[in-house]
Amino acid sequence: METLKLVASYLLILVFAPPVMLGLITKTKAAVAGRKGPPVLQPLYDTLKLLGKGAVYSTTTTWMFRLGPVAALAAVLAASSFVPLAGEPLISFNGDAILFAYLLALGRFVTATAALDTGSSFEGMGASREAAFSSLAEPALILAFASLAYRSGALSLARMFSPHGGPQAAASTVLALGSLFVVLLAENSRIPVDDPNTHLELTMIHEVMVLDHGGPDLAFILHGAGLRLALMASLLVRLVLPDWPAAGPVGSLVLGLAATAVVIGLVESSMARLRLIRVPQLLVAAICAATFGLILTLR
Amino acid sequence: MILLLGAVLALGGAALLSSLASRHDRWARSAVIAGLAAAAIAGGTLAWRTIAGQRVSDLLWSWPVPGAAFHVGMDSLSACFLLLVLVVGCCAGLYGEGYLAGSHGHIPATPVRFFFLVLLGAMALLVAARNAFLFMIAWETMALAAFGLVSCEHGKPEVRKAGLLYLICTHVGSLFLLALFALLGRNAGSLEFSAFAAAPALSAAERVAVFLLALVGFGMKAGFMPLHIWLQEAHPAAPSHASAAMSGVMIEMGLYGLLRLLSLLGPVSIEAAFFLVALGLITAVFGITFAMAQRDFKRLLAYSSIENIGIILTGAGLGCYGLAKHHPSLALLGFAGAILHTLNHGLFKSLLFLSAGAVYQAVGTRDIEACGGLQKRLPWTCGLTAVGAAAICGLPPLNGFTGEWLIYNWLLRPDPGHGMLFSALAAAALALVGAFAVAAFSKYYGLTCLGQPRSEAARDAREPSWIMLGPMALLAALCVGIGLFPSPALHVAFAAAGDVAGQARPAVSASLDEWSRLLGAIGLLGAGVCALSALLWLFRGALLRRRKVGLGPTWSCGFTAPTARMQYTGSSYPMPLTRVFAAALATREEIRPPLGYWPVKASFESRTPDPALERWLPVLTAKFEEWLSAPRRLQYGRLQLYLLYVSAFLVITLLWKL
Amino acid sequence: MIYLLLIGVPLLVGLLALAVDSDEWRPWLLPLGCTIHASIVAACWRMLPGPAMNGWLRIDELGLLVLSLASAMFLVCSVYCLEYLRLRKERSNRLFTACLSFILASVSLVAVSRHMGLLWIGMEAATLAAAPLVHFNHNERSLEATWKYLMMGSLGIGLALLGTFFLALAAIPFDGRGDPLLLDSLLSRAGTLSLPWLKGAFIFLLVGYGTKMGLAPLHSWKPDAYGESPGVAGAILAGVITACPFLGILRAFQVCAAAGLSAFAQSLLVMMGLLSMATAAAFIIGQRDFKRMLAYSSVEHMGILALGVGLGPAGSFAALLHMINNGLTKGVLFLSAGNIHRAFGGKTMDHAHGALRRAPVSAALFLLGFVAITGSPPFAPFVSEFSILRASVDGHRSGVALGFIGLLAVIFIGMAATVLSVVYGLPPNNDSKPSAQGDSPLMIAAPLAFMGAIVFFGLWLPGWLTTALSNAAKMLNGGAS
Amino acid sequence: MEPFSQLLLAFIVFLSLYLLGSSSLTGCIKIVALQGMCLGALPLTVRAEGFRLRGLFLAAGMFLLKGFVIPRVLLYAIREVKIRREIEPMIGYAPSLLIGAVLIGVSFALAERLPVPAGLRTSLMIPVSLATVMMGMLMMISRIKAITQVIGYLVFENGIYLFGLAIAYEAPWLIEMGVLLDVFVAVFVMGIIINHIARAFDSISTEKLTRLSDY
Repeated sequence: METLKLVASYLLILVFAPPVMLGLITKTKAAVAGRKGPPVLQPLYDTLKLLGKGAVYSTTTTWMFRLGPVAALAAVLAASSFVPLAGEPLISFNGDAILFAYLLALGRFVTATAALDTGSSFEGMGASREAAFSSLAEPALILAFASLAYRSGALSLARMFSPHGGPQAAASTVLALGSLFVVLLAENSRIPVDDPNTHLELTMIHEVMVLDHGGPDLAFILHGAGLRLALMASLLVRLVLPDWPAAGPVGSLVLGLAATAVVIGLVESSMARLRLIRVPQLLVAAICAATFGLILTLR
Repeated sequence: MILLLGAVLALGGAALLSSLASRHDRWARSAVIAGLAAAAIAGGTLAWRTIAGQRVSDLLWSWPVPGAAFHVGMDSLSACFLLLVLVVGCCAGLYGEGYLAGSHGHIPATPVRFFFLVLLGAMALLVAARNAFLFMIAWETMALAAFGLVSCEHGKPEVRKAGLLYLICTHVGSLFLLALFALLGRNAGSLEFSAFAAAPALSAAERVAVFLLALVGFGMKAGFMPLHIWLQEAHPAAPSHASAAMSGVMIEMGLYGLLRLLSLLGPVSIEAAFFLVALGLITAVFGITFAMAQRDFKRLLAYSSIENIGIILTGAGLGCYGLAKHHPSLALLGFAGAILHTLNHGLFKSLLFLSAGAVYQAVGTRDIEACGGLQKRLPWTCGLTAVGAAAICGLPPLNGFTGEWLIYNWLLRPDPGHGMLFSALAAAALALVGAFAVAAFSKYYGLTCLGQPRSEAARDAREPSWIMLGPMALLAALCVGIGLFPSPALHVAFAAAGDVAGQARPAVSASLDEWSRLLGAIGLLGAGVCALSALLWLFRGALLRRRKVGLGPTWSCGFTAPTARMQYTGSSYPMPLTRVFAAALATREEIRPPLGYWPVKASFESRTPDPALERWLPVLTAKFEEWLSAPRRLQYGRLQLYLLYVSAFLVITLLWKL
Repeated sequence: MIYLLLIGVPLLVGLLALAVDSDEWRPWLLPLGCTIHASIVAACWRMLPGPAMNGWLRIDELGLLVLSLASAMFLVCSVYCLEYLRLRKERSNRLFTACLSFILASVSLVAVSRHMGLLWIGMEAATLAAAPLVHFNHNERSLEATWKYLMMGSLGIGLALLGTFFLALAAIPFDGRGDPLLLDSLLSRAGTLSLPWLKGAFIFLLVGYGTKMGLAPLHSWKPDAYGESPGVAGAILAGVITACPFLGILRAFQVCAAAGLSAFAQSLLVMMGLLSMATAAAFIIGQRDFKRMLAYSSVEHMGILALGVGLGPAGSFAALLHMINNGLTKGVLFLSAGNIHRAFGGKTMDHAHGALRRAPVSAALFLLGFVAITGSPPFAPFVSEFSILRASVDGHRSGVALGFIGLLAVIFIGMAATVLSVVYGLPPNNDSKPSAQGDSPLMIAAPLAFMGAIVFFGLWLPGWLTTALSNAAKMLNGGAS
Repeated sequence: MEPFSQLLLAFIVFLSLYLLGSSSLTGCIKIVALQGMCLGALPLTVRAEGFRLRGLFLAAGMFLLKGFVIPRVLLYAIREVKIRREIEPMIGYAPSLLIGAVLIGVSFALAERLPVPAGLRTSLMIPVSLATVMMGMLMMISRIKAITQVIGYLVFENGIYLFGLAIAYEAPWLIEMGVLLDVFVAVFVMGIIINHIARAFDSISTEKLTRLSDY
């Protein structure tokens, strides 16, 4: 029964958290700008609509193009099983954090190659940038993981991302949190690294890779991207917010996710996208912050 | 041990037979295949038995050469590398037959067959050698055979240059090894490995000397930065199946040497272990950064070999740290990670070289910019390339992940103690390497196989024969297989690591069980990802069944006439990263920008030369040559001067010594 | 009797060669004489003959090694000569053939003599007899080479004579038993020898015979003489004629060691050995002429021999082995280099490249010979060079070991650049047809035979050879003779 | 006899010095001949025991060979190639003389370190022979003409011979004959070569013989 409940809440979060979070971000931005904005569930409607549509494939493309969205989504779904979405994860073992990072990398790899499969310079550009920026985000992620792993004494996400250490560990937590937040923004193509709302800008990263995908493929991609955001956000949430007894583990997570979405929306409303050549600097700063946090942890 | 002799003799005999039958291609081919099969069966049986825990007694024949004895033995470490030699060697050898046939006489078949088999035989003997003299003979035979392979197309100047460079490097490395064994021999009073192990402890200075000599001697072969200079030149020069054997197995022999030495001499100091880890990471970051910037895809693969060697060295260094700290489980984990990655690298790198060879033969160039769109023409080759590329990036459902995961686990183990910051930074460096590998190999695979053909040759490319595809498919299957069911490979790696760390079987199997369980779970998850993908694929198929599925040109937000020339290129793809590392890469660019209102011609060309070879080495050698050429004027041609030398030498010696 | 045969047979053959009038049949005398000589040497291996001529002639293991090397190399080279001289019809081979025989005779004399004066006479005879070989091509370059060879050789031989006199003076006052220059008497009363004179004698003999042997800085005639003489003469010069003065130095060393001067002699030998290697390294780097390169390689290996002897008993064993290995390998190299030279009509990298296509077998042999001489297993020089390295490491001479390794590496780089450029690539004018001038059967059979020998010795040192070598090494370092 | 032998030795050194400063080819040959004759006379004087029949033979043979035969060969050679004067040597005459003087000093210094062998009447023998050897070498080094180098070699050989006399009693005649024979053959062969050089290069100057070099 417990297991059933776990799986059910998992499934619910997997299906609803991504679109809701994206919707909340848009809503926050609209609110800050003084507009009404689309409904919070709009991304879900989009996804459902896309699933029902047909598709157009370029004659240049091969099976790789078709494999991309599918495998990317599968990888993120698999990665989600280590994240304690429902109070505890589906699977947890020492070293699953690494697997988590590499599953996300798998998603990137297939998306990038699928983009290259179109033979368009536009999509090639996106793939190139994605590969570059995520390369710099990766060390920051691992460093943050390291500091959490040392602190918690385990290399599994479930145990790393739980509040502990007390006030004296606050500084290192904040630093890890900060660097992870930058990684989150970079990996999920949010402002200030990328602007998900613009299309046809020469500065885009993620959006431009998926230009040629349509129909169910695009739905998979959008959901996968949203899920990635949700997973990383939920890790952050687990790190700072203790379980709120009144809401239960799932409830507190959902609340936390909503809060994160609002924060992201606020960030996006308050700053402009960086120039592309500044992005590596931001990521290197995240690496430095993570290192510093690590030093504090080890002290 | 007779089985090992049988394998070596089968390979050697096949080498001889194939060159004797050089006039009759079919006979030569049968000789090669028969030799490979016999060696695989004999050696495989032996390796399997050894790993399974059976004791195989050594073979010791006296040998009437000073210091020498024909002493071969087999332990798990040897067996593990023997297995690698045989698997990769047989696949590459089989593929080679197709490759030679497909080269239409551009590659001289007889020497390639001969040297290839000799290379395999020498490596099989090398891993079993238990006497320094025998070891050196096998080592040098291996090196020379590889030299023969590298320079078989010696009509081309760049091949000659690569051959010369390789020969020099390998010989210098061998000289260091000779000094190493001489030093060990002095201490032990014999050149037997067992005597090295039983010898009294070395003095501190001797230990440093041994460490440095071994590092340079074996590192030259393995390609530790900056001793790698020959690697990226020699691999493109050799025929592809030879590159596969060289990159997949031969350079690993350098690591075998280091591991064997560790197993004999025991732990190194903590500082040395740190140094090894640091060197490994530097090598890895260096290798992959340069791999990313290459245009020649075989050079790219060669640089990626440097990267992987770096990862393996990192693992070995971590093992050393464990040994030095008397922490057996850590030692075991580090070495097992290194060895597992060695095995994996052997498989996916040879797969990639073989598929690169097929592409090269189909397109006729190694330039990434001239490929593209091959997946439609060479579906099998490119599909297998995709597997290899994903595996080499260390992506989960494939084998590349397993070894790296062990190393990550070592580095991020929650074990407070000093050096943790170093460990974490090492893990971050490893992550950087992994991410760069994704960039490099999405470039390699994406730009050669996907998109539109960039040249006529790429448009007309043909799939190679089954004899080439078969071995590639086998290697790919092994990559996937190890990724999904890592336990057997992990078993091999732990058994070998136990030999290196000097631990008994029970202790090893306790560790093994723990990691095997975890990696088994990862394998299952990998299978889960595959199953999930398949489900989603079916789901999409079901969704689209009732809908209109159109075909058309690439849309790309409305590009009306996309041409092949507009695609992203091998230079532009990694540019966001190469720009970040511009100072280190020193890519040479030649830009002719479009000028005027009606620009006619514009061009952009970039080349990333190896810094050690083309920037640092010349500085050293120029000084050295200047210094060396000074005495050359002494041979001025005048007899009187010569007589003066004799007289002056005589008088000086008399005044000095009498 | 056996000594008479050893010296007399080649002498007789030489005289016969002078007498025979047919250029076509004369060369056949060589293999004939050499075969007889070789069989006599083989008989010596079976049982060492006793002393003769009041102990002036006696062959010991040391001499036997030199003699066997000479005999074997002559036997193989004489076969090569058959074909070679047939190709050089434009020139009378009378002097060439006769002088080859005379060299064998004088080398045999050197090897069997127990008297330092007699040894010196043999050496002088060998020097003179080799001059026509160097001059065989009869052009300006060979003339210059011969002139330099003769002047340097004469100077060296003169100094060696002076050294011999010093040796005799070291033995004064003499009690009248036998002859003061008789090795056995020198050794038996080594304790009473006058040390300053003995030191002087060693220096003079080292410089004198060292000039003949080609140790730096006394080597300067070598590149010219080896470069300009025919390949087969180069093989004889580098393989055999260098072994004789080496034997002379070894005899002097033997006396020094017996008299307790081994440290003095060893220091000189080590110094000269390393100096020779360093010189060779400087000249091999960037050498464009492959025959001159071989000459410098010979300088290097003479240095290795000296170094080995300077490193004590283990080193001496290795040095003696290396003497044989070097001789045989130089046989491969010079003979195949001669073939390549002929196939291209030039001996620099500018003329000769792509030899693997023009003269495949010779080029392959040249390449293998290069690999062998630079000390790669499984060839014989590896065994000896490794043993010398071990001797230096065992003796805690880390400086020497480092120098040895470093110089070997530099020399390898230099040689590799030249050899690979000659062997590989495309022939001039893209004319890839194999040339008949290069690979003719007998002319590749000879270097092949040498190759076989060095592979054999690289993998298998027969017991009799090891015994002889270790006896000789023991003898050198003060053991009983 | 001792003062007489001392005198002869001093004269021999003087002749060597004279050679170093001489520029006339025929003059040089004559001086070498004279030096050879002095050497021939020397065996009759050095030994305390007086001379024996063997010494007489040796002296006569030496006298003939070094005093007459070899100079004849050389004279014949220069007549064939029509050369009279030495061209400017590598080292000038005055510096050669100075170096010669230094070399004499060096030889005496070296001889100091060597004990005088028993049975030798005069201690001058060793330094003088060393000095002659060195001056012969100096001449070979400093001169350019092939023929003068041969003359230098003869001086060198004379020095060695002088040395040989010191042990003439102990070493049997075989050695001495060997020495003579070798000098003879060496000069003979060199004469042939000189002829070849003259034919090939139109001059016997070794200036042209510098093509084989590595620089």
